[in-house]
Amino acid sequence: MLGTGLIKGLAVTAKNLVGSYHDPARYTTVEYPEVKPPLPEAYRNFPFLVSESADDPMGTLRCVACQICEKECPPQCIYIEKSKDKKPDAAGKLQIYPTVFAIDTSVCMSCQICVEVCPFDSIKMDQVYEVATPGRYGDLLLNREQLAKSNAYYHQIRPTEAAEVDGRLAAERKAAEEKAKAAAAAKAALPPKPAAPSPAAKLPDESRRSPQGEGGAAKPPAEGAQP
Amino acid sequence: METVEQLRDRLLARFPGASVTVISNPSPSAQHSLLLDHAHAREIALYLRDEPALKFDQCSNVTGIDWPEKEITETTKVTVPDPAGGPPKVVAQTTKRREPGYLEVVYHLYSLALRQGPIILRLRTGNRADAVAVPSLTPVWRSCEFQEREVFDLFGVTFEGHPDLRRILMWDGFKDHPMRRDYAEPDDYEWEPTPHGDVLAKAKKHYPEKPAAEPAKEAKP
Amino acid sequence: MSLTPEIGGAHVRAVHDEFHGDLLEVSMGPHHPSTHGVFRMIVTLDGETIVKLKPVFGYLHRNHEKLGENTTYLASMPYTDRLDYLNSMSNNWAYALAVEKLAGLAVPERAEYVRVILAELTRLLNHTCLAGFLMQDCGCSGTPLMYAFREREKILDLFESLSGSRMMCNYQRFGGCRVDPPAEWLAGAQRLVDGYSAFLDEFEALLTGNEILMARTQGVGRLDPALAVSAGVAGPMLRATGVGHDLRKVDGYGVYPRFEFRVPVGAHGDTYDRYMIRILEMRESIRILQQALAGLPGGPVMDPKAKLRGFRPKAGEAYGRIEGPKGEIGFYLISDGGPNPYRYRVRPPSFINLTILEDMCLGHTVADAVIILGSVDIVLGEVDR
Amino acid sequence: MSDAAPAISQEERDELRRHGILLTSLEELYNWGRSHSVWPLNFGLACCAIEMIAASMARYDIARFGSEVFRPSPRQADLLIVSGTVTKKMAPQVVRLWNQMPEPKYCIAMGACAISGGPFKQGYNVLKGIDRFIPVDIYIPGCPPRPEALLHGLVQLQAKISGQAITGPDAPRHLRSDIECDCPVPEFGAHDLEPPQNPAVWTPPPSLVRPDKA
Repeated sequence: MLGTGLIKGLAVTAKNLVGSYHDPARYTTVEYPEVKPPLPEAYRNFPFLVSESADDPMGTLRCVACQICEKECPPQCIYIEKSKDKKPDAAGKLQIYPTVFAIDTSVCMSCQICVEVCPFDSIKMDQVYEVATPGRYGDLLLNREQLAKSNAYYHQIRPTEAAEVDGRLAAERKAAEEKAKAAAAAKAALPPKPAAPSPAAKLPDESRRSPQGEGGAAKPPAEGAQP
Repeated sequence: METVEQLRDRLLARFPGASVTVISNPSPSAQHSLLLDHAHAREIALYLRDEPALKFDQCSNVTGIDWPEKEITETTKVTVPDPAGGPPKVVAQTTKRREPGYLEVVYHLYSLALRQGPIILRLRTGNRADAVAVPSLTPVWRSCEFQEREVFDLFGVTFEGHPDLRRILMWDGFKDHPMRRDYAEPDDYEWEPTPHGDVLAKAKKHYPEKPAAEPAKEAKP
Repeated sequence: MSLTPEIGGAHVRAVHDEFHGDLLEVSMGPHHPSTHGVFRMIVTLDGETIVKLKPVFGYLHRNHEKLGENTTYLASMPYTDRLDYLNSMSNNWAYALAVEKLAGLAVPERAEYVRVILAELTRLLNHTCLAGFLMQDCGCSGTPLMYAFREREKILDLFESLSGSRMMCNYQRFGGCRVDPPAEWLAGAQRLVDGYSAFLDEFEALLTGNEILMARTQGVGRLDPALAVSAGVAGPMLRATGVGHDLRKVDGYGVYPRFEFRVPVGAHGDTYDRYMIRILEMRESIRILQQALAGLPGGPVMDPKAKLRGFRPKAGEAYGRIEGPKGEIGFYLISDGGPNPYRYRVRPPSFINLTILEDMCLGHTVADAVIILGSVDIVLGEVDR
Repeated sequence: MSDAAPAISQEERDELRRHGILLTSLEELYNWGRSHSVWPLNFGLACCAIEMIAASMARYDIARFGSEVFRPSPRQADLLIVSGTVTKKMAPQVVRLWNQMPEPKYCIAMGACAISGGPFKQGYNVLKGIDRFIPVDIYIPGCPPRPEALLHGLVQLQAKISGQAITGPDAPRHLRSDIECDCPVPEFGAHDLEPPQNPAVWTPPPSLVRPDKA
């Protein structure tokens, strides 16, 4: 019968209208400025720099200004300048740090590639989105101070991922410490027979396969060869 | 499906006097292509479309490629006999030759009827300046219509026999062919707080003088 | 006579023709509520009947291919999200597939399943939104689009919790996927898939049998199958003409051959068929999703040999294509051994599907042209790139 | 009116409101009316337009801010949301739409592309920010901004409108005769738009060169 389809359709709209008063599946409005919807942990919008402590964010940046993210950033919106001197990082090792680290958020497309390529877990994606501003040039370029956020903040927005990163960093640090200890022990063991470096002294270093380890393995023979 | 070599032999047998060359593709995809000459391109295309054993009824993708003039330096080892009568010497000779540039149009053909493909056809222009015409395949496959216009717009290849060859993406008064490798963009410099590479070179051009006082925001770090 | 007047915007002028009396040339777009973005048509009218229609492109030509040639392979991945911005997951897959062909990378089985799940969710998303927009074009202001966007938000929530972004997922990588979907996510996807049939039933009750919709769309914009094939038309538009061509069956890429599904084909090739094909495809997508979610194997989602940085495939070329929600989306890449592709070409389905827009619109009225354009399902980011 | 000290303080006014007496000034009433009925133009450019549509749908419901009336005609619209990449081919049309909108009118640049060209800014056909040709009131960065971010930008715009004095040197454009409201429409040139920017609107960026890179 002509009109059946129309009536069926109107029944659907009526069901939705009535349903919107009692069925949460049919009333989906989020009262945004008052109620902020919970963001999923994976949500990403603009990068930030992780610093170990909130008290001294500039001194404890994880970033070592390797400039990998600057090179890989698809729209080229990161700008880094390396320091000339070195500062100790959280683990006490001397590292270069960025004197300028700027991200132009008017260009950034939050693609997360900087985070993926960072070998030091020092740049992560933020979750702020209330960033509308009337200023064009000043407000949208974020500098080092504005980008630095503490690890505690990182734990707050992404608990699972941050815990994983912390675990990994701790393991790396521990390995580095052990290696340093082993290297020191190897050095201490070296002097008795300087002419012929023993294979036993080289082995632990080679098995670790890190750049520092290889360097450490290369040194003793050179020193031993000189006298 | 026939291999590209078989197809080439079939085409050469069917069209004596045509030039059909296999361009091999070393990548793991192994999608080799056939380079056609201009004189027989449309006949061959029609044959590919209508021959019952081939039936390439859809031209899926048409695109242009710019190959600018290249200078190739080759080093060859030549054995030179020693005039003094000693053992012949091996001398490295460096030759430089210029490989002329050309524009290339690539067609990807599929057969919906026989579910086979792709066959890749290539057409090359004589050079990049004045001999930039290739025969249009729009009369054979309708899908080439807009795509050939795009190639004309962005690469500057003219298609002979195209029913409506106009610019498609850029405006009509536009003079350049922006997808060519040597295209120089207009200088519409915009504030570049994060300059790198080419952008940095451009930024330098726009701020030739020693910078004035740094903005407060940047002076901080 | 140049068909593109120098100035844009609303533009009307009379063209005298001795056979038809006064023909009227109307410029629709680039700002027009029905053109799905910044598309423009120059329509020549005899009375209210279309006698000529020339599409004008390029208002969203943002140089995707040029940018792709100036950046690394990886850096193009987030740009593919912005091609067809409703279907970023499918675009990612097509691009990843082309690069994998070029470099000869293998993809772990789990990643293939995850890709299928995401591509089919994208298809649901696209077709639902398309149906909403098509009804908007028919003059059904708001309601179907509201319902479509309600469901879209559910799918976007899934995408967001997996990839971190609602629309621009940037999720696929060469040799796998970026994140392994956790069990909760899969449970959420299962809930959505289980509930989607009910939504489709309701949506169809609202629309499919509606007499006004049938009167507006049946017999409008007929497309001949032979012309469709010759014009490179692909996807639901081609299948609506009765040609059963689906790359998921023909190419059998990914793990699609393992799933049981049918390819719906139309009989008339008109606008109503194009709408119905999409509804039927969604039902098939739900079947595929059920099978893929049930059969999802364990294991890694990323090929351990794949490198993120310093990716330089050997010289050569490859054309990879998948069945996107709008048709065959393909990427043609030429490598010269460097870190950037030498040539980076996108085969945009909605651009090529527009080739026969004029043929479909001739003889119809302007109001029909709006619906026909709506049923082609274009996204300007992909048309103009 | 605007620079004179108010005759009645905010606390007193709140106290009166609690007793059911609503005191207001003409300026407040005028701005309240303007800021809560900002009708946007139904104008989408690219990806951000989809998020703009999403903001007008049930979940985000832009109607709660009085802006649900998306007008297809610029003659009826107050707000131009530039939602997406403005290409050089499109820029004259956007400027023309802006000129066709009656005052008072506002412009939101939504998303990275509209602000600066965004990820596509190195493209030959991409305009590096719509503020080269028309004045922009609010910038919303993001690619694309979430619908909530658009709503946040709209709230910012409402705050901006509410804060405007209707007389004096800070009066909005439509109440003054000394500011030209129309922007010249650029022409298509042989290589670029002519002119490439509107000097009356475009504020030149701060001179910025890194000392060691210049």
